[in-house]
Formats: sequence, C-alpha cells, structure tokens
Amino acid sequence: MFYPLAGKLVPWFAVSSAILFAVGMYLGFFVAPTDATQGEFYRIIYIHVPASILSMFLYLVMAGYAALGLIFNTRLSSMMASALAPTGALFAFIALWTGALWGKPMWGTWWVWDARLTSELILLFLYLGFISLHASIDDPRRADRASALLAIVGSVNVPIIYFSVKWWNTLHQGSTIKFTGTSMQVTMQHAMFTMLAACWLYAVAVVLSRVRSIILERERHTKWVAELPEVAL
Amino acid sequence: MNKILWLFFVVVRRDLILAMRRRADVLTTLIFFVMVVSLFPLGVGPEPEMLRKMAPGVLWVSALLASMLSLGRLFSADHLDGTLEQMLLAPQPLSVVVLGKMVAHWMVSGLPLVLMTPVLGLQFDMPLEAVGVLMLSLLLGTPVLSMIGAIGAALTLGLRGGGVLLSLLVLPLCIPVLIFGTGAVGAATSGMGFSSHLSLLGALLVLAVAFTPWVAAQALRISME
Amino acid sequence: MLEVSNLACSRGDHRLFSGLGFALSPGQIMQVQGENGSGKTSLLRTLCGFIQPDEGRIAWEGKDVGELAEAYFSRVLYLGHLNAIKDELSALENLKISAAVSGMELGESAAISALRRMGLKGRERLPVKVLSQGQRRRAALARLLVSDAALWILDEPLAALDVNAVSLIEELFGEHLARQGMVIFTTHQPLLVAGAETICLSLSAP
Amino acid sequence: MDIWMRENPLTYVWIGSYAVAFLVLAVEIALVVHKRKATLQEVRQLLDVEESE
Repeated sequence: MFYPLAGKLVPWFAVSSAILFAVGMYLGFFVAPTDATQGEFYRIIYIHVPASILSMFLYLVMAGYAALGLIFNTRLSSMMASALAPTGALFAFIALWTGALWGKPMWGTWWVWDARLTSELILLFLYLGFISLHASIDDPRRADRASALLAIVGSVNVPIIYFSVKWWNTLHQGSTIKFTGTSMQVTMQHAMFTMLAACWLYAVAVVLSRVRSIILERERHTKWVAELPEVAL
Repeated sequence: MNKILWLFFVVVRRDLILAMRRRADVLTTLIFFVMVVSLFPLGVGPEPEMLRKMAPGVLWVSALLASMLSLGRLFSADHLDGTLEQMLLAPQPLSVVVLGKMVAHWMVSGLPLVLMTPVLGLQFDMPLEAVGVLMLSLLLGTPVLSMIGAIGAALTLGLRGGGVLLSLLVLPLCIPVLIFGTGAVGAATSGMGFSSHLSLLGALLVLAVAFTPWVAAQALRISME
Repeated sequence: MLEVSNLACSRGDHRLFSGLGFALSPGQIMQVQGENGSGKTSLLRTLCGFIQPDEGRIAWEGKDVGELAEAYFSRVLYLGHLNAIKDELSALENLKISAAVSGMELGESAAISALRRMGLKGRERLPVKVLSQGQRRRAALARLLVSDAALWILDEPLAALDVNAVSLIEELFGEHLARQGMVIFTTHQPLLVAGAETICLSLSAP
Repeated sequence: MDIWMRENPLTYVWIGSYAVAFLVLAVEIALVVHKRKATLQEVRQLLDVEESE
C-alpha cells in the first residue's frame, strides 16, 4: 500500500532537502563569485531558476498523473495530481516574484513583458484554474476527471502559448535581454544544481505528505483507515 | 457519414431557431461588445493617434469578453431542461452534436461581432485596410474562442459560480488567439505582411476543429454523471 | 436482451446499491421500486450510460454497453424527470427535433397524429411554455409513439398525468411489449399493463 | 529605494527573494501539517460516530 510507504519516505526527503538547501545557499552566497556584469543581484537565479523549472515540470507531471487517472481510472494518480497543483502554483509564484525582483535592478522596472515571465504568469493562471475547478466540484470523482481533462488541455496548450508569447515578444521589443550572456562558472553551476535538487526533494516531500491527507480523506470509510495506528490514537 | 452530417445540421438548425426565439440573449452580447469597446476611449482619452494604435487590441479583448459572457448558456440551458441528456443518447458520436452547438454559438455570438467591427473601427479612426484585416482575423479567431470556450462550458456545467470559473479556465487558453489576432492588424498597419499571422490563426482554427469537439464531448460526459 | 450483473453505483461517499443483477428479455417490463434516495434514478441513468458504474457489467445482446456506445444508444429511449422539451418551441417542433436527434426523420403528419393521440389536439403549434404541466408531460411522452427504440427507460413517466393519460400510457406499454420491446420504469402510482407480468426490482437503502 | 538597493545588493537579494521564497515554502509546510491534523481529526470523529451507532 502506498500510504505507509509515503509516510516513511516523507522525513527522508524533507531532511535531505533541508540539507541541500543549506549547502546550496552556502555555495551560492559564499563560494560562487560575483558576476561581472550583474553584480550580486545575479544570485537570485539560484532560487529563481529552480523554481521556474519546477513549476513547469510539475505541471507536466500533474497532467501526466491526471491523464493516467482519467484513462485507467486509478484513483491514486488523480489524488497525486490534485496534491501536486498547489506546490506547482507556489513555485510559479516564487518564480514570478523573484523574477520581478531580479528585473528591478537589471531592467529598472519590476515587470517586463518578457516571454519567459509572461509564460510563467499564464502557467500560474492555469494552475489556479485547475485548483479552483477542482475545489468547486463537490463530487470527488467528477472533480478529478474534470480537472484532469483541463490539465491535459492546458499541457497541450502550454507549448502553443509559449511559442505565441515569444513571438509576440520579439515582435514588440526587437530583442529580449538574456538572463546570463556568458557561460556560467563551475561553482555557479554547482550551486544551481544543488538548489534545484533541494527544491525537487522539497516538492516530493510536500506532495507526498499532502497526498497522504487526501488519501485519508477519501478513504475515510474504509476499514484499513480505521485500523491505522495514528487514527486509532 | 450522411447521418453524421444530418445530425450536425439538425443541431445547428435547432440552436439557431432557439436563438431566434430568444433574440434578447443574442442582442445583449452584441450590446455588451459595443459598450465595452466604446468605453475605452472614455477611459484613455480621445487622442486619435493612441486610439488607432489601441483599436485592434481593444476590439479583440472585448470580443473575447463578449464570447465569455454568452458561453455560460451554451450547454446550461439544455442541461436544465433535460434536452442535453437526449443529445448524449444520440446514435452518432457526441462530438458531432458538440461541433454543431459550437458552430451555432459562433453564428449567434461571434459572427455579429465580426459584422459590427467596421462601425467600431471607424470610432477608433482605423484605416480601411486595417479594418479589413481585423475583420478577417476576427472571422478566423472567434470560432476558436467559441470552441475552446465550449470545453470550459462543458467542464463547469451546473456548478455554482460557473460563469466566473468559466472565464478563469478559458481566458488563459485563449491567449494565443488574441496574440495572433491583434498581431495581424498590427502588422498590417505598420506595413508588414500580415499573411503569416492569419495563416497561424487558420492553423489554430484547424487544430481547434479537429480536437476541441472531442474534448468538449468528453467533458460533457464527465459533467453529466 | 439486457443483462446486468453485479452492478454497483455510488454518489460521493454514499454507496447506493451493489451486487445488482437482472436480465430483461424482449416483451418484458420491469418496475424499479425503492424509497426516495434509494438510487432509482441513478440506476436508470447508469443503464443509459450517463453514469459509469463503480463495478459490474451492463450487456446488450451479449456485448458490453460501454463498447457498443452509439450502437446501443440508438436502441434506447430515455425520459427522465425533466421533460427534455424546449419552452420556446412548439410541441410539434419539439417532437420533430428530438426524433431527429435520435436519428430519425419524422414527417409532419406522423408527428401531428402522435400528438393528437396524446391528447394535444389543437395545441400542436403553441409554444410549450403556455401549456400546463400535464400537457408538457404528454408532449414529452409523445416520443414513445414515434420512436423505434427497443428499450424504453422511463423515470416517473406518470408524474403530473391525469387518469386518462395514465390509461393511455398503459396502452402504449402493452403495444410496445407486443412488438417485443422492453420497458424499465419507476413510478409511485399503480400501473397495470394488460397481457404482461411486471417484474419488480426493489432497491433498498443499504 | 533605488539607492539603497544598489548599496546593499546582498541584503536586497536576501530579503527580497530568498526570505520571501522560504516564507512561502514555510507557509505551505504549515498548511500541509495543519491539513494532516485536521484530516486525522475528521476521520477519528467519523469513526466515533460510527462506533456509537
């Protein structure tokens, strides 16, 4: 059964994520050198880039789980999909927030209609749509299936949206400002990958513990839930 | 094949007759469109230069909002009186019925907007050529809005607060249509070729015709449980 | 031939019925009984394919209904609590359109004679919104007269009908069974069909 | 604000993005923990009701 396994795994993921966060921050702030053109500000990318990568990837994972749930009618996949959505939305939010903070010293304004930022914003809208559709349907099975369909439609649309936004952007601005023109130094890469791994592990830990609650909620009428030690307390 | 076409036309004709009997609904959408478009100059000021630049965006966004407004009724009226259940039992694929309803919805709520465009374009002092391109882009783009919107309408069928939720779900998905639609007009006014924009819009339309009826049919089956 | 085995259905957390099985052969009629909330409507909607059952199988002439899909739908006529008629249209238009949606082209005269038999003479062309509840139900039930479906699934067909109309429905059921049709229905009123024994299926709240 | 930002880039980066990001994550963790507690309690209540029946 998935529930106890997830319960055992959560602390491991949580602890290793915390360690990696600490290591990544140390590398990012004390080991990695100051960037020649962007000064200290570039250090935002250690949180910005992992957050935006994760927000996009989690959407695909979510749509994948949702599709599995829709096609094979496996309830666990649907529960995973709905557990993934809030985490993905938060990462999208962090990516937007840090992107704006990075943009202020770099471009002199908080918000630039840059292709990446705009796509990220639309991604956040898609997450919010998924969450609110799921929340407004009372019947859990219909909620799972309807939002799964939405997630799939969204994931098909994401490339089209990205392409169109990018195209629109080049049309209006001529050239976009690149994040890092020069190749990154090795220590920067190390810091980046450590932070990325930390975010990954964090996402896994949070999603697993959220899905545990969802399982309990959905299966509260079954016998095995009644026999769980933490319930019997 | 013939039976499929026949069912398609039956559904289109049915929805058109119903729309004719309820003209007020159709008119409100159109009036909403005209009003929103007319509000923009009041909001940003009457400088012709700026208005001319803004016109395609304003008209497109208003068309998007107007089509959201009418989408709520696409399935819900039939859901409430039980006729939708009968359509689920049609002996031909449900996507045919859905496509029929999409087409009828567009003819009732999209086409009038396209026809209204020249008048509104004059309000914004748009050059004649740009108005033509705008009409063309709306002609290609509004069916896509109806089709994507139908998926949202099917998903939110019978939910409380369905109308707002519908916009929340559908608007992000409509962004590419908006971009290519306004892009075409922008390109035309700045003297560049606009055919690439229009062909991209056309490609979106083809994609939408190919996939959205099926997706919306699945959504309906989910929502009707 | 409709065969149902080990059918289970639930709404939300609530299990409506499980382990339900029956078979209905041509010429047979079945009444589904049960208290309010026992899942009668859900059962009928499941039989129509609107609701996916949690467990179990519904087979039409030996084949799974889910695989038959449209081929099965063309054999079914369903009338739910809702009349499935449009207020803005006349009874005649409603009948013709619903016949068309179910894949049948219906001539004007056939439609009019069906409506007349349902006791709507002189009201065929009035918009349905001016008719009374009972008359609307009659307009909806007129579909029974023009349909060629083998399986009728009717949810409370007698609601809002007067005595004359009820005996007309009994007559229609008799004719349909004589044509080797099948009927599944729910009702809270007594209904007698001449020449056929009604099978009873009781749903009890678990 | 702009001047302060240029003079203290590291503080800006820290407070602006990392602190906010970690705050967001901390809120999420708190919500998940809370949800876990609430669900457990709900399930227990349900079982109590069933037992007393």
